[in-house]
Amino acid sequence: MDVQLTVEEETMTAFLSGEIDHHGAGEIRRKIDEMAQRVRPQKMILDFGGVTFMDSSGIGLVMGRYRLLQSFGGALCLRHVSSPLKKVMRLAGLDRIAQIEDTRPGEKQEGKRS
Amino acid sequence: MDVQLTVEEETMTAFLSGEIDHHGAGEIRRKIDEMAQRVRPQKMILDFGGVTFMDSSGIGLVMGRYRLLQSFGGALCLRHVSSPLKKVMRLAGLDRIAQIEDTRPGEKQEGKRS
Amino acid sequence: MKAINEMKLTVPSRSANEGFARAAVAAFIAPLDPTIGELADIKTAVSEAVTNCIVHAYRDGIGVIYIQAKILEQGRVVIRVRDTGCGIEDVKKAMEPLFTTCENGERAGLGFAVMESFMDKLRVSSRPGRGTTVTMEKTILSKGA
Amino acid sequence: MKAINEMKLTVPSRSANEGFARAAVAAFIAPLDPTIGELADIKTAVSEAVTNCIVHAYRDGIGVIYIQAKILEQGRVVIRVRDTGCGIEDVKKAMEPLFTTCENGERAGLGFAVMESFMDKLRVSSRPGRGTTVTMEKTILSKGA
Ligand SMILES: Nc1ncnc2c1ncn2[C@@H]1O[C@H](COP(=O)(O)OP(=O)(O)O)[C@@H](O)[C@H]1O
Ligand SMILES: Nc1ncnc2c1ncn2[C@@H]1O[C@H](COP(=O)(O)OP(=O)(O)O)[C@@H](O)[C@H]1O
Repeated sequence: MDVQLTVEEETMTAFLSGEIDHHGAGEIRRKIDEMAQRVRPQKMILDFGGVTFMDSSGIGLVMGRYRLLQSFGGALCLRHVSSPLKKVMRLAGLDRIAQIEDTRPGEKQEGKRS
Repeated sequence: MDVQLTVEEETMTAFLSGEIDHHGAGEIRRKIDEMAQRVRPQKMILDFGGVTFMDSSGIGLVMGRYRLLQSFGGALCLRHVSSPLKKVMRLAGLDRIAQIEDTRPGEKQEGKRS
Repeated sequence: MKAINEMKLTVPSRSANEGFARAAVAAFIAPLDPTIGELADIKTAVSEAVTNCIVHAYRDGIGVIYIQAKILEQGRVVIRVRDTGCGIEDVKKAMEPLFTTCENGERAGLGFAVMESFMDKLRVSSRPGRGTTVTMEKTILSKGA
Repeated sequence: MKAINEMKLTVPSRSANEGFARAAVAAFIAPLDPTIGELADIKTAVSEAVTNCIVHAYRDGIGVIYIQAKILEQGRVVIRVRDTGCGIEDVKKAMEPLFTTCENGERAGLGFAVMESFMDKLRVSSRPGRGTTVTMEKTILSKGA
């Protein structure tokens, strides 16, 4: 797994790729936080477009970034979340703390779970 | 692994796909031989374009078909053989009993081993 | 019930083996031709169970993780992940969603919740100081059905 | 030499496990980032060794195949495939290219030749009636090098 970071005005985007598990999550966290603490973005987008697998370590990753952003008043947005990833995220109620923006190209937009 | 068979005039073509190993080779052999014994083609093309793996069971497959074709005077031709497959075939000297026609699209044509 | 196929896999509790374990289980059940969703469910559940061995059971060192998978009739898959690590004092409590003994705030306490909701059955047995065994079951629905 | 990582895998000698065994070994060595050629070499060698257990060692029934893989320093991969089947009377002769005891003409007698030429090292030890152990080694060259 890997992460590419960009910052544009007040928005920081982390393009995640590969398999997100406990093995790789620590490194990703460090990279994101190091940058986020420097730029203190108003908005952080976690882009899951290149992510092929995610377990609950990914939930820890999202929750931790959510808390960090809250600490300086930023908002978290999750983008390009495939169906299997969405299933993991919903279990944790991540759809309640962060905006899940859209689906991967070619995938049907699903309604929110009632 | 799977095989699709076509016959056009004197030529029979077997489009092989998937992984060729001992597990799947028996079924492929039966399918090819059943057809070959009926049509007795002048030429048989084994097309490896869809083959992602092959071990020495594939050599047995080629040698057996070579002997069958010999028995009624036909020629054997191997097509779309990727580099890793060619490595296995060369070990067995298959390039001496059958014509290896061309490589997969996008792959460099290799010279014959001297 | 007689297994159609089975495998036993042992690996040391290094985090690199999280990915290996789920890839191996995925390769093992491939002949059942699972859907992408079924495959993701099983890989995720295996990843949770194996990660727990690494993060919790053997938190102070490297131990051995025993993984067993069986394919039974009608697409039933049974997966067992066993460790001989620290064990769990109160299994019922450990299985509650959001419960975690991890203090750095990066574990969500949802490992068991994922296993429970992504698999058809989950059974956890543990003895403090002796280790933990997680047994999970899921039926891969035949695509023809 | 201390292993950086290792795995032990046991499967029954069903032919469906030829594909599983090589996929598992491939997943295990994936962190070494092998080239397509290196990966194909190792998968092919594993496939030969496992097929021999199925076709020869346990020709009259189903037995257990023991596969062990280790990653050592500097990309060295050691793979051992062991059976407790019929064993080989004359290992030297068995290893000669084109030698086969298979009578239906569909085995090429090249299993050992493939293992020998696709891997850096091959060692075969066998006791008639007790079983056979094949140990193979190959170094995955670092792409940076
Ligand atoms: N194999 C295990 N060995 C010891 N303790 C475990 C094991 N698996 C789980 N636990 C305990 O159960 C708790 C809950 O586990 P889980 O639901 O997977 O959440 P998490 O891994 O995020 O903490 C863990 O925090 C740990 O205390
Ligand atoms: N694991 C084994 N147990 C018993 N006999 C074996 C084993 N592996 C190989 N052999 C013997 O060695 C011979 C040569 O093996 P090999 O080179 O792999 O060719 P093939 O499998 O095509 O016969 C086999 O025909 C068999 O007699």
